[in-house]
Amino acid sequence: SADTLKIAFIDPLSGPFGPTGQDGLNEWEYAAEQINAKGGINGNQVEVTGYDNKVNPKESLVQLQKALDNGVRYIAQGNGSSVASALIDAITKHNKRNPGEEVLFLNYAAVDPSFTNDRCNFWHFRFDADSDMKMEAITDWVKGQEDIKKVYIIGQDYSFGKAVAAAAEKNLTEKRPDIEIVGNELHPLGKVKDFTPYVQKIISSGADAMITGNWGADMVLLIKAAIDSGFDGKILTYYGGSRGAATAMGQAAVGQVMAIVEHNTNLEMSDAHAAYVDGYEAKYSESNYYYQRIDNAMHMLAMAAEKADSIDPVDVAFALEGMTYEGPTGTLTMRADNHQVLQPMFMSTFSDNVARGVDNGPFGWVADDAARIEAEDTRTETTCQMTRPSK
Amino acid sequence: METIVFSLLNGVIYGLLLFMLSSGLTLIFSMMGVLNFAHASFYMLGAYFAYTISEASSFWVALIFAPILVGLVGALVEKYGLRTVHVNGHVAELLFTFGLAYLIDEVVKIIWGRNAVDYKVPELLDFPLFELFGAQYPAYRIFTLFVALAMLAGLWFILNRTRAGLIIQAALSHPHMVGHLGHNVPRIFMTVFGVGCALAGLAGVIGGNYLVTDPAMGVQMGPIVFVVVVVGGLGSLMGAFLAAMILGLLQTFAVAIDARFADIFGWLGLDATSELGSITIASLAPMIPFLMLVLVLMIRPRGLLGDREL
Amino acid sequence: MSVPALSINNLHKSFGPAHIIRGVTLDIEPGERHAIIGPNGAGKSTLFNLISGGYHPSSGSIKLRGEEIGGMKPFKINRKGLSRSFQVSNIFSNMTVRENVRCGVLYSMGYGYGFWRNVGNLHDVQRKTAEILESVDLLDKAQLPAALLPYADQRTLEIAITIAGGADVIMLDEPTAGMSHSETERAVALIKQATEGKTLLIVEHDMGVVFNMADRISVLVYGEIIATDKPMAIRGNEKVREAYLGDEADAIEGDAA
Amino acid sequence: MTQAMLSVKDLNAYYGKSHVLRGVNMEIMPGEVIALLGRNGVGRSTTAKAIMGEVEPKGEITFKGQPISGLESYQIARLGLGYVPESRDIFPAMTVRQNLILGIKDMRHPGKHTVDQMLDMFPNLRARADNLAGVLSGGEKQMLTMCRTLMGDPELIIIDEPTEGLAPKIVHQIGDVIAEIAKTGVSILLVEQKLSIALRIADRVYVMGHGEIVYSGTPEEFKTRDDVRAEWLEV
Amino acid sequence: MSNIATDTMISLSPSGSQKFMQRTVPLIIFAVILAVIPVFGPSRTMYSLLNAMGVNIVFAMSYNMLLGRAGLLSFGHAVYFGLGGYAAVHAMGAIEAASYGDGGFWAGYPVFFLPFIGFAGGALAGAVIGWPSCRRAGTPFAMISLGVAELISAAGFMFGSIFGGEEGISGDRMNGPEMFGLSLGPINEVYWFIAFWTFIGVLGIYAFTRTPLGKMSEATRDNPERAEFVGYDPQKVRYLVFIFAGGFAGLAGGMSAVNYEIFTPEALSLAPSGMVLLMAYIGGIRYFAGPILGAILLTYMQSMMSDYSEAWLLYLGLLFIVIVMFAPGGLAGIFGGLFRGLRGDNPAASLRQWAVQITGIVLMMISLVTLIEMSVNWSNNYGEVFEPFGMHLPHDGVLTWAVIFIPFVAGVGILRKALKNKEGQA
Ligand SMILES: Nc1ncnc2c1ncn2[C@@H]1O[C@H](COP(=O)(O)OP(=O)(O)OP(=O)(O)O)[C@@H](O)[C@H]1O
Ligand SMILES: Nc1ncnc2c1ncn2[C@@H]1O[C@H](COP(=O)(O)OP(=O)(O)OP(=O)(O)O)[C@@H](O)[C@H]1O
Ligand SMILES: [Mg+2]
Ligand SMILES: [Mg+2]
Repeated sequence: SADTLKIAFIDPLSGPFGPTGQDGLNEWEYAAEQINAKGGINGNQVEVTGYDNKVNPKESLVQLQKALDNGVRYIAQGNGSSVASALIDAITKHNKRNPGEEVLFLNYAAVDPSFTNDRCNFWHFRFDADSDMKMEAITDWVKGQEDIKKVYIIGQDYSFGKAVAAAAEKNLTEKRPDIEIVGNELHPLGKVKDFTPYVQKIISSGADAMITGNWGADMVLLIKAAIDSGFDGKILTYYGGSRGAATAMGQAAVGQVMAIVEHNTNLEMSDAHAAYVDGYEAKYSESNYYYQRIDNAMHMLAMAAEKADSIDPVDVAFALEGMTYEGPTGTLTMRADNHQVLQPMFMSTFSDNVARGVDNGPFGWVADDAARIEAEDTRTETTCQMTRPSK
Repeated sequence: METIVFSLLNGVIYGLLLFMLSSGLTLIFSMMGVLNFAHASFYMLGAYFAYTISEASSFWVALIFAPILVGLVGALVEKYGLRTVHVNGHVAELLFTFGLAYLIDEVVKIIWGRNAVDYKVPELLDFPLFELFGAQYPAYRIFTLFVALAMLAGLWFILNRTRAGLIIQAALSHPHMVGHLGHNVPRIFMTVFGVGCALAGLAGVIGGNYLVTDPAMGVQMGPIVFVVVVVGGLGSLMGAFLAAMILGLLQTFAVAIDARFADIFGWLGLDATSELGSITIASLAPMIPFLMLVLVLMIRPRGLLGDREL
Repeated sequence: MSVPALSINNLHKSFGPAHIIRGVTLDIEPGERHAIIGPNGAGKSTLFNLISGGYHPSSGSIKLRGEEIGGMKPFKINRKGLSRSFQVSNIFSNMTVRENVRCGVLYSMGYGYGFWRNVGNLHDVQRKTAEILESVDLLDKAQLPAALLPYADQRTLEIAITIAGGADVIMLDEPTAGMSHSETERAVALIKQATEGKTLLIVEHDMGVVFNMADRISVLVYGEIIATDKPMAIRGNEKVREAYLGDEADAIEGDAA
Repeated sequence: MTQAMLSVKDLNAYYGKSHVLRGVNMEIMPGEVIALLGRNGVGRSTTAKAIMGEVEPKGEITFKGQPISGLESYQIARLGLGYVPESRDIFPAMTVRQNLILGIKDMRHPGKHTVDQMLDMFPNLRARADNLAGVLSGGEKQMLTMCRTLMGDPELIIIDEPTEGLAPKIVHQIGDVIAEIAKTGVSILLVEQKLSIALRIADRVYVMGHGEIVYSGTPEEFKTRDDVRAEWLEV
Repeated sequence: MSNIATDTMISLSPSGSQKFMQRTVPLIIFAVILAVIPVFGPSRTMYSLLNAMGVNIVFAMSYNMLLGRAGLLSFGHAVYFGLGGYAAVHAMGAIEAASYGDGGFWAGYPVFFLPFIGFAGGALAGAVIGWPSCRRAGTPFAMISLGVAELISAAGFMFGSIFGGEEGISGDRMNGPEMFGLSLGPINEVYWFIAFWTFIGVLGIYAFTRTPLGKMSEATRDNPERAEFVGYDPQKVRYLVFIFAGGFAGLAGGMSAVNYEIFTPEALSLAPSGMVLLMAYIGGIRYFAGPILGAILLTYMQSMMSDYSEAWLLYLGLLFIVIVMFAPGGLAGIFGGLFRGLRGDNPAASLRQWAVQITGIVLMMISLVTLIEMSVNWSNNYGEVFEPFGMHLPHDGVLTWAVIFIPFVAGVGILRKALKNKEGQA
């Protein structure tokens, strides 16, 4: 009998992070709409509902209860590892305390590596690369760049910033021992107004590339200050492609700023996929197609449900383990050992010569073949020791 | 040597930027005693107005009209809002502006959208003015410097060459009496608040393209402007200026210091690998203003050059 | 000889260059009612502030029952049994009359900063409050918010708070200022009764009150005491007439008599 | 007949529900000094406040022939009406000099008095000219308030209880000063309790009782009216 | 003499029955409400909202010990909430470790009593930070609190070993000895825990207002100078009150730690400090029950209103401004006025007046909500249109602007007239 597969999207929908969350919700809804048009998941219609958590862990738990009351069995979330962590804990406890009402957590953007390592959990699946894997990808790309000799690492002073710095240091010394790390700097989160002094330090250090995990204003202000002061090396970012950044960075950043992503809209695309992307951008004119992982997640969910012939989260979770999916950018694998997806990554470059722009402006992101990092190359060792429920 | 020159130059420029941001608040706070929490929101309005105007005509038109528009908004806010709560005292006024900040932020999102807008530095000023030890100095940054100095001069005139300050201060203790002496108190209040907001708007015109114009810019700048005004001292323009410079310099110099706590307090047995020991001075630089704020209020509550306590 | 209740010795106070109190020496005996008069700006209120801890003396000593109190914080001095009223009413205007008086009572009864007792159960405090209110004739207004009291009653409340702590040295700064004749008379009677057996130091411009109430009078002019004596003698003192009472002296004294 | 400087007709005023002024009528001619006498609480201060617009007046008040009820207080002041309130209201956080400067209505057209003249008039104030007014003694504050009002060049000054809290000798001095001011052609409405000065300097007296004027006449006449004194004044 | 005094003492303080009616009965009613709620079988959502409300009630009331009672405006009260909460969550970890490990003190400590630890943590933080902050009241105090909040919340992200980094510290409440037969697993059991502590918190804060220190904190708020001349050191009064306020905030933090089983550094930051200020003020800082109302309303708005409108922050800002401007007594003041009107000499008239005013307000709200929702939909560019009650209201529709303007004009007119009538009566 046909049922509804309900996905609760728990992310910020108001406040400073509202726009980012709204983009995510749009893409989930669009993905659901597209799959429903094709008959849904295993014959069931998919329904995505947004729950505004204001990126607050406690508020997320209240929203989780709301979702549970509404009969939701799938949770999607991505903004903020603090929220993801709280949700993972809460969902684990819920599943333990309420057998038969298990809930599955589809993580589409929270990148703390611990979720798929020592804190790994059967109920959590991640469709984004974690921050260590992204660094793996960035440094793979750096490995091929002979002219990069000195690298400066700068980041926000909190767990993520520190993790990025540590991974960068470790990977660079392994892959390019000749590269000198000329600076490793942390600054408080969201407190710096003018990055010029930092940039002076970077320029004085003679760095020819800079790696940063910064996001939001910390990233944009850093990049603007760097370019204004004439820094001409590459700026390798995690979140350069995020909403609004292109407008804020402007022409000067072209060719200099790079971002590690699983997709950009100027990659070569199949007709079907191009239609999918165009359809999205036509429908949500204020928003850009960004999260390929959401489309991936929806498809993998559908495949798993069909394989298990059930939409019960426990069955779906077992089916997802080790599954492969031929996605628009190549083959994706959901690792069984830690529930982390492996997918091709791209070191995209900011460009003003693009077919599909972002932020309704002339800029966009491009990646050539050399910028492609194969899925297998992003694999990292895991310390995960998964405990699985009995089937 | 290189570091010192850099830090001096950057410190001065950052200090001037801070001064520019807080000058309007200095005016409002020292004259009316209102700690305007929405100050940074008016700064944001200035940037957005400037963006819209410069889209339609040019940056130079925006430079004149955006602050005026912000000033008008400020005057309206005073007339229809602040005035009503004035009788309930400073806390009520402060809370009013606290709520106003929420309001302006949300309205800006509705009108201009939730992304950053493309508010650019005018082409005339978009070139590196000079180069120093390999780093460029954009002309716009130097332009900023001059605008800040002009604001200082203008404010000095308002504060010292007009009696408005005296009249308002008097009205804070005995509003009726000031009326009986023949002064139109409500109009002066409205004007001062308007001018203060206009100054915030001007800072927005300049800061919006130097930094970024997006709906979060107000929240971002929020607390730092209070620090400048309070550390500088109530009623003292020079104090605010001095405080802005000191904060600017301290912060930039601190960024240049890579020493870790362990290097400094090693003799206390602090280990460089420990959490506390591995913190660098540089990483604390942005927190210096708040440390200053707390220390100054504890040790010298009237601020650096203030003529009276808060 | 008994220790003076209050003993001031060569007291000086300057504000920057302004030398306001220029060597005041004065002994007040226990149980004495002592008035201080003098021209406006002579430093009477300043002297009060010095004694009660509002200001730090520049030099000199102030002894309360032989113990030095110059420069102590007001609350410390208050706890030693010296209490003052203000020239401008200074009450807790958001509280009721009863609560105002209770604030004056609490510390003296040993409840200090207590946070483990319910004030409602402090029967001794309630009794004392009621006594004070009764003695100043404000019992029937006990539940009114202090801010709504008529002016004269506010002045009375000011006095009530001052005496509530049971201090035995009471200082009143122009307690009858702004009162009408009949109100003044009532206030004088009340002060006399409420400070029975206590040491009283009072500043007044109403010569009627001063001459009626004081055992001794000191005349303060430009920060110096030019005379301290019995009322009759002060009245006849030429210097005092010249510096303070002026030509109108006779008329005013006549009024008061 | 010359036009009255200030004319008050059937003035009523309320505090909430209590009816304080019940039809006050008075007139002040140019150059006249009028004393308004009465017991405590009969509404003399309220009359002053009603004229100055601090209490909402019901009735007709004209100043130099122009109706002023309902105007803002600063407009009334600019017409040339000065007010020294009972509460003095000096500005405590400013120096004596700044207080005086605030008395000037328009810096571009300062009046005939200068700060220096004022300080000459009261040597006590000169000594404190650059001190904060908040620390002045009670008497000094009183002097300052009067000078501040004079700085605005008023044509009529309403002075409410100027001798309150003053040393007997100064009381006399203040009387002289008021007389002095009157000689420069300024009209004065003096609200006073102390008969001695009032009768010394006034051209006419009004006696007020229960919110209305119950007697008016010259000081000489008044001195003979023991019945009025007995009924309406406490003395 | 003593005779008279004893007689009058009775006449002065309220009689026993008055005390009972005014003080005990409201508390009993409060307790009964707390106890009866589960009878209605609340959903999970309802339970988690109720739990959040309980935490916020205690938090807002502790805040009001400062703002309302002692006149101290703080922008950093969440610091004490957070530090108390962290103390509790660390203790929760210790309980877990001890019950799987070698026992010891923590093995015997029930999770149910963790709010005590929170109280101790908050009070300790208050004692340390309050010492420099409380030397001054007014604006300096407010600014110091702002500075301290910035510093501590930055430290919260920097010191991972204490604050657990961005992801905070989580715990499991189902360890250690059970109390009152509550395993604290399911949310309805947690409800009893929260209800218990909410009641204790409210009772404790109420009791505090009745102590000599509580009374003197009000006296110091109104007139610090005079307080000094009746034997009190205003700094010490403020300092002690500050410690208690910190303690009760910590208690709320402890409740929150058990309720959510996680504590993150954002709990120390400016945002929750601002939120608690809004709660207390909107509820009414001059009324004991004010913050309770504020906490209930704002918790509800925060978690539920976002389901209906993404502009809920705008509504919150508007509500706050309206309260600051027109009803400084807050919700409690409004309800109090309504109640007094009904008990006054002319309940019918005041009822009528209220009806008129409410009509005016509702009309203005219709107009404002339409304007805001229409604008939000239009500005999103997703082609969505505000469609209340089947009406189609695009930004360029005539009907839209009619729905905005007509009620607005009518509302303003009605309110003006109501205001005039009120003045006329006075
Ligand atoms: N803090 C201060 N700084 C400077 N001068 C001060 C200060 N306090 C008081 N004075 C000056 O000291 C003198 C004495 O003032 P004080 O108030 O003691 O007078 P007083 O004798 O009480 O007069 P009055 O009878 O008018 O109340 C005044 O001239 C006053 O201006
Ligand atoms: N703000 C007020 N609210 C309510 N009643 C007031 C107010 N001010 C004065 N009153 C009352 O109005 C009446 C007249 O007051 P007013 O001040 O005019 O008296 P007065 O004749 O000047 O006496 P005084 O000698 O006390 O100055 C008095 O009964 C007084 O109690
Ligand atoms: Mg005095
Ligand atoms: Mg009067």
